[in-house]
Amino acid sequence: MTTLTMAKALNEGLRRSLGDDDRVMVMGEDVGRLGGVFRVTDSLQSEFGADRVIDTPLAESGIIGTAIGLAIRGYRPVCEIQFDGFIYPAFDQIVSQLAKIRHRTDGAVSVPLTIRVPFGGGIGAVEHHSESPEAYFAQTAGLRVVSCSSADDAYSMIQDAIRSDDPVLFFEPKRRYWDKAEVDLDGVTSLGLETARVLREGTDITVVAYGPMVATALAAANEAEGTSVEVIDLRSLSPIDFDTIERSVLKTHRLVVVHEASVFLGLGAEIAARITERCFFQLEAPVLRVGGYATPYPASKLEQYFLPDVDRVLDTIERSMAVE
Amino acid sequence: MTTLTMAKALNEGLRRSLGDDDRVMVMGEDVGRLGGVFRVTDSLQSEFGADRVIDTPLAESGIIGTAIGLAIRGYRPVCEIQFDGFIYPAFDQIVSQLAKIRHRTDGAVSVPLTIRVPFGGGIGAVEHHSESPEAYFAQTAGLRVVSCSSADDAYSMIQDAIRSDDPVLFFEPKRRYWDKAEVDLDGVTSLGLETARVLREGTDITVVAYGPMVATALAAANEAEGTSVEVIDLRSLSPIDFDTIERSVLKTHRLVVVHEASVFLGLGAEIAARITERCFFQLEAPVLRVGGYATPYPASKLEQYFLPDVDRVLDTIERSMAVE
Amino acid sequence: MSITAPQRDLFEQVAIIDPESGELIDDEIYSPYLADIGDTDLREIYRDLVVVRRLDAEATALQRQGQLGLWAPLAGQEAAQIGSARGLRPSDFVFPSYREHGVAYVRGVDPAVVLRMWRGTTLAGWNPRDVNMMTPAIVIGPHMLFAVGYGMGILRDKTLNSAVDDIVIAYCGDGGTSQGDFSEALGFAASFRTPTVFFVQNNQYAISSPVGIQATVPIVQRAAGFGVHGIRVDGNDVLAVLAVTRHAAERARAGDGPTLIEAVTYRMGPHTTSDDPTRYRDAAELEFWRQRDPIDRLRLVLDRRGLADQEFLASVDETADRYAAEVREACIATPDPDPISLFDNVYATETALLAEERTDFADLHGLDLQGSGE
Amino acid sequence: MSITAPQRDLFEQVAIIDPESGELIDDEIYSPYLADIGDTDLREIYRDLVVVRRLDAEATALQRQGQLGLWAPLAGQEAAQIGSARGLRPSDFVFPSYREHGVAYVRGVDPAVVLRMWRGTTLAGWNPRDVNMMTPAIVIGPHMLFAVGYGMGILRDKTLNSAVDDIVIAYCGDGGTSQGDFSEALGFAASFRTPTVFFVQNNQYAISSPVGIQATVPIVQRAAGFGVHGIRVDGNDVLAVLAVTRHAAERARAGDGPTLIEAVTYRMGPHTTSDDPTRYRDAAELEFWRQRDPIDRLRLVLDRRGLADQEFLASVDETADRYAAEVREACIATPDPDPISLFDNVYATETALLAEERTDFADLHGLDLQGSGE
Ligand SMILES: Cc1ncc(C[n+]2csc(CCOP(=O)(O)OP(=O)(O)O)c2C)c(N)n1
Ligand SMILES: Cc1ncc(C[n+]2csc(CCOP(=O)(O)OP(=O)(O)O)c2C)c(N)n1
Ligand SMILES: [Mg+2]
Ligand SMILES: [Mg+2]
Repeated sequence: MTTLTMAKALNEGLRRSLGDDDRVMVMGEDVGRLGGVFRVTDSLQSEFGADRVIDTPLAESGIIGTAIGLAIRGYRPVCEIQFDGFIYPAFDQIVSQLAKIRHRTDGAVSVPLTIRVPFGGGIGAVEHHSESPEAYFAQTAGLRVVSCSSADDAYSMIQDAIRSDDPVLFFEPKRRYWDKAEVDLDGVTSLGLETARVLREGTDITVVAYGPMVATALAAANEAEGTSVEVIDLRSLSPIDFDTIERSVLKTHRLVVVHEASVFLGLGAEIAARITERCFFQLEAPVLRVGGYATPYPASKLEQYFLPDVDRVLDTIERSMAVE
Repeated sequence: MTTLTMAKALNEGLRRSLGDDDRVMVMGEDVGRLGGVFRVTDSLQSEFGADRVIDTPLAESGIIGTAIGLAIRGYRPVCEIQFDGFIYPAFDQIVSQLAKIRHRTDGAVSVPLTIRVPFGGGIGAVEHHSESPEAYFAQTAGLRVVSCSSADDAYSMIQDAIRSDDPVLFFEPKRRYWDKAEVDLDGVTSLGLETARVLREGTDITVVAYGPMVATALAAANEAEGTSVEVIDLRSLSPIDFDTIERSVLKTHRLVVVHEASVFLGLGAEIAARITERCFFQLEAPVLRVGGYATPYPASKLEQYFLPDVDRVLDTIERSMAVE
Repeated sequence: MSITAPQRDLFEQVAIIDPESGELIDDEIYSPYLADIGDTDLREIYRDLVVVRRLDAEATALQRQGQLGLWAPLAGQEAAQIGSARGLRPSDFVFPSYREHGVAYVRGVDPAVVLRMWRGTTLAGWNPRDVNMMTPAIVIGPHMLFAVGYGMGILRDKTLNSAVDDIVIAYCGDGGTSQGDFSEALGFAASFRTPTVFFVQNNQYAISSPVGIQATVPIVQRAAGFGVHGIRVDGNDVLAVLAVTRHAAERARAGDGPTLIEAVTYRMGPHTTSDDPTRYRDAAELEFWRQRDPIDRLRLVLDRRGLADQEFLASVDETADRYAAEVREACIATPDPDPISLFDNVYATETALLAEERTDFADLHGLDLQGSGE
Repeated sequence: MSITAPQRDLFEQVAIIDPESGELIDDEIYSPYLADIGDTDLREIYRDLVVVRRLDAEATALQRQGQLGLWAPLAGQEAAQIGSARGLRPSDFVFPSYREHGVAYVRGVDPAVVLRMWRGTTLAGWNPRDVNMMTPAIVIGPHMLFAVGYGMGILRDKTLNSAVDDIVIAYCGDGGTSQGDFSEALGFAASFRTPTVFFVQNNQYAISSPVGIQATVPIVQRAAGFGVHGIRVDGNDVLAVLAVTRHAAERARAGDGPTLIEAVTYRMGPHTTSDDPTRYRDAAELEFWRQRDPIDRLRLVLDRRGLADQEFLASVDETADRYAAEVREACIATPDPDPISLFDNVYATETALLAEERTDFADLHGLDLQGSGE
């Protein structure tokens, strides 16, 4: 076991994938010599060469479009989108092409492409550097969407994503890049990409979170006095592991979903709708959601007010517990 | 009153808007001489001139981007995206720019731009011509998203959209383009853009639909034997008029939401989540959703299986009524 | 090795067949690429042109009779398609747009299979791996970039095995050149020097929009702006198209990078069977282009060489008729897809959500799930 | 009226100041655009260059001290920005990228207001209507198209009032030219012949990527590909930049359509204060460009003409220091925004959903809603 930051764990995961399978390629803006603006691809170019770790022109549609072509030729590209807010120029490539090519060709053409996206707020950035666009992709059939919440999980998840024969949107919680954990670099077991993980057992209420909000949910659970909170790390945003959530809710009878993305039409909506359908007579309170407001992501001096924090999670837990 | 198809009603609405306000401009691929592939802009170019009804190059980002520039200069452009599946190249312009410019500039710059999108399936088309991308836009703060369901409403809604100082995504149910209704071309009263409309009163269950599914919901309501179905035309997909739905549910205690878009993370999810939160103790059954499956839109010989129809709506009404 | 031709005046189109005499023009650069084209080849090319036009007409008829939902006729563009497709090797890869029925024919796609997408029994049609040709691209733009990425893959393959010399070609129309993706493709191709040929059929229209809306200078000029080699060719001269494609392919194989070919041609029919071209173009224009018919052009060559005897022409007609009849029969006999196939191939491994929906669907429709699925 | 200059060799950069002697080169086409530039103007231009460099350094210092979240230094690009901005009229409209602090300065934006976005107290900064300059574009690409649409609006205004002769300019970097939107903008501008100037500051890098990744031929060559007029200029020669911008603006005003200007310059500092340029470029390169410093270049002219006396230089320093001090003070004093302003200006009329969230928010934070909001 080694203590690593999440950024470094991802770097090691990429290194391992590049080493294990020479069809793997890394591409994006500034991923080579610079090692990426967050250094997640640090030194990969010098190790694996400029024809496997490629600095691309500044064009996101071009990055994803050429990566699809590489995949059709038999490669397994891993693309970096520099920041969440810069994925939209590639939206057509992702939702109309990447997501649909397997289905369109009746399974004849796979596009095993991983798109890494540092996402979310809390780092005091200028506009377009703090967004949570995951729901756009989670609602798109044909894509897998995942988010890691800790260094150890990040290390295996990125390798699983690259091994997947499906396209994977891999959302990295940028404000947790520098959080450390023990990582087993030789670890071979992994939870896979589709399974949610119960991180903390509890009996009174379930809190589901993913990515950057997992740490927040755990902190809130620890502070919730007199309430036993079960915390689930969703991990996979599409598909969603409803079975794990349902099992928990059948025990706790209450559910809160937390994400940075706006509540309106965020993942919490789907979780609330489906869990309510499954557990209608077992729920003692409506599923409550904590998330961003229905506004654009604000200027950084306001982000503390926009983002869910321990207080808002606690407040929502209380509101749920208060329903009789 | 005149009997018009929805396509013609929209054409008359555009004509009226162009006539009323010379800042209004119409632009898009083939909207001029051809009058649009659905003839919604028929003869507008010959009436208002090629500098107000503009055939653009084949580039959706270019269309929306230049329209934003026109709006900043003081115009009120109405853009046509030829088919639902071709809006994605403009996604960045729409979600990162159009939606956010007012907020970004603290209200100093308005972008009163209407984007018309013929959407939805049921016309036997090839791929990318039958999609329902409304949830991508409804979840984006700063945009208004509406859909008309009949010729008469279409006529006033398109004018309201063009008059709005906010950007409006205007989804036209293309398979209803040829459905006729009585339209009052001199009508001045309108319901506005934010209000849902109760189209049919009922006491046992509420069915919410919008765009192409309104006719389906009404047909199902008429066929539902022994069940009194209230049908609401949502009209505005963002914001959603939850008050009207809540009022209805407090009466019927049951709710079904119908849309062509995939159920997973579709508008039904948000409606289910929020109405359940508001009416938790009044609902006698979980909110049920009828919609497309979690697959890409299929080949046309399969679309009848993908699209909700009267039978599926009836089946869902029955399932809801069966919950005790 | 470097194969370059001086950039010609951009308004000048490469031509091989003299449209008056049917003689072959001696072009210093491009004629050598036709050195191996003998009488038999000329006849086979002619046969291809006639057959694909006949198949195209048959497809239009099938659409009119309700057997297809839609059809995008290629009439007028036969030379551009047959000429370019014949300039490739089977191991090269093709990214078509939606109108490249002629290219598909040369690649060996069964014409009846081409119709399936237009009939609506499948989203695509054929297995791209079988013919090294992707299924049609309906959204205009993205696939131009696929061809660059595919070319990057070829280059990487070449670093592992120097014998690899595949190339890749992508097709789009004059309208398609306005999309940002088209320009990004030129830029990426230049930066990575990929073995990519961009083949633009400038058929003068994007639905109703004349090419002047897309470009105020010849489209081929776009190439030089990105440092890509550009060639403008008479798209109705099948031999010229064949020669320039071979030239571009040879450059690509040699490591000299991408080429943009603008083939100047004309769409004789409607944009699709849903279109009414009389709303935006007139009879005189149509007549102008009818005089430049690509089949007549090659026929001049055959006539001049005495290759177009009755026997040959009858055999061509016979082939065309036979194919058309076969296609008609196969099209009408195409079975509707199995409803439950809706759920197939969305993911490599089916998700729980899809499995649940598949089961619900089977219940609703009273289907037996045994034996279905992936 | 038609104002055209013959297209020059594309590798040749328009230059006015002889970098050895400080003499002004007599350029047949461009010198006339400087006919009105007298000694006072030269001194004022020099003052601008020094002031914006000083302000830039102050902003970097403020960032290092935690007063700004981030800063994108313009050092090295002063001539490109001051020269181009001075080539415009107040009624012309500007679409900047995120590094155009020098342009903002010339437009009359209070430098302390420029810092607010970087401090994070606002998403943008100033009211674009006050200065006819949009706030910074963070996403690279889209705003190039705004400038074309804005130009379409000018053309339509002109049909209503022939006296209208505004033009519009859009700025981006060398990296920005790779985006599809950049190319679409050139295409739309050519098709609609809009009065748009595209001003590309080729500062050799997009973060760590040297310009060779974006373009294998001079960026200015992109213009001709789309039928747009192109000019390459020494971006460190403020007089040359001023002249070519005036020329492009005059063409646009006269109805001769769009121009792409490539100003060849160099980013002397990091991409932003978060960047570490030592990872991707070396001291020799930096030294090469230091020899081409844009301020030194103009100083040669002043020296030669005896305009750079001690008194003048002291007054310039005094202006720069005073501005810097003012900016520092104003920056540190910038109040944090009112938390509830989060909900302002999302829509022209607030929606029920936002009103509800606003109320919940006020409850949660114990705020009084009276007097807040729209
Ligand atoms: C992104 C996108 N926008 C719009 C369309 C609708 N559309 C289909 S074909 C066409 C015209 C294409 O013209 P061109 O590229 O010249 O090809 P051609 O049809 O002439 O072969 C348009 C606008 C589309 N398929 N994709
Ligand atoms: C669409 C988009 N992708 C990525 C980025 C991240 N980014 C910010 S600046 C930059 C480099 C820009 O280089 P260039 O256009 O040359 O301008 P310069 O910074 O050199 O002035 C990148 C990649 C962005 N802002 N927008
Ligand atoms: Mg065309
Ligand atoms: Mg740069």
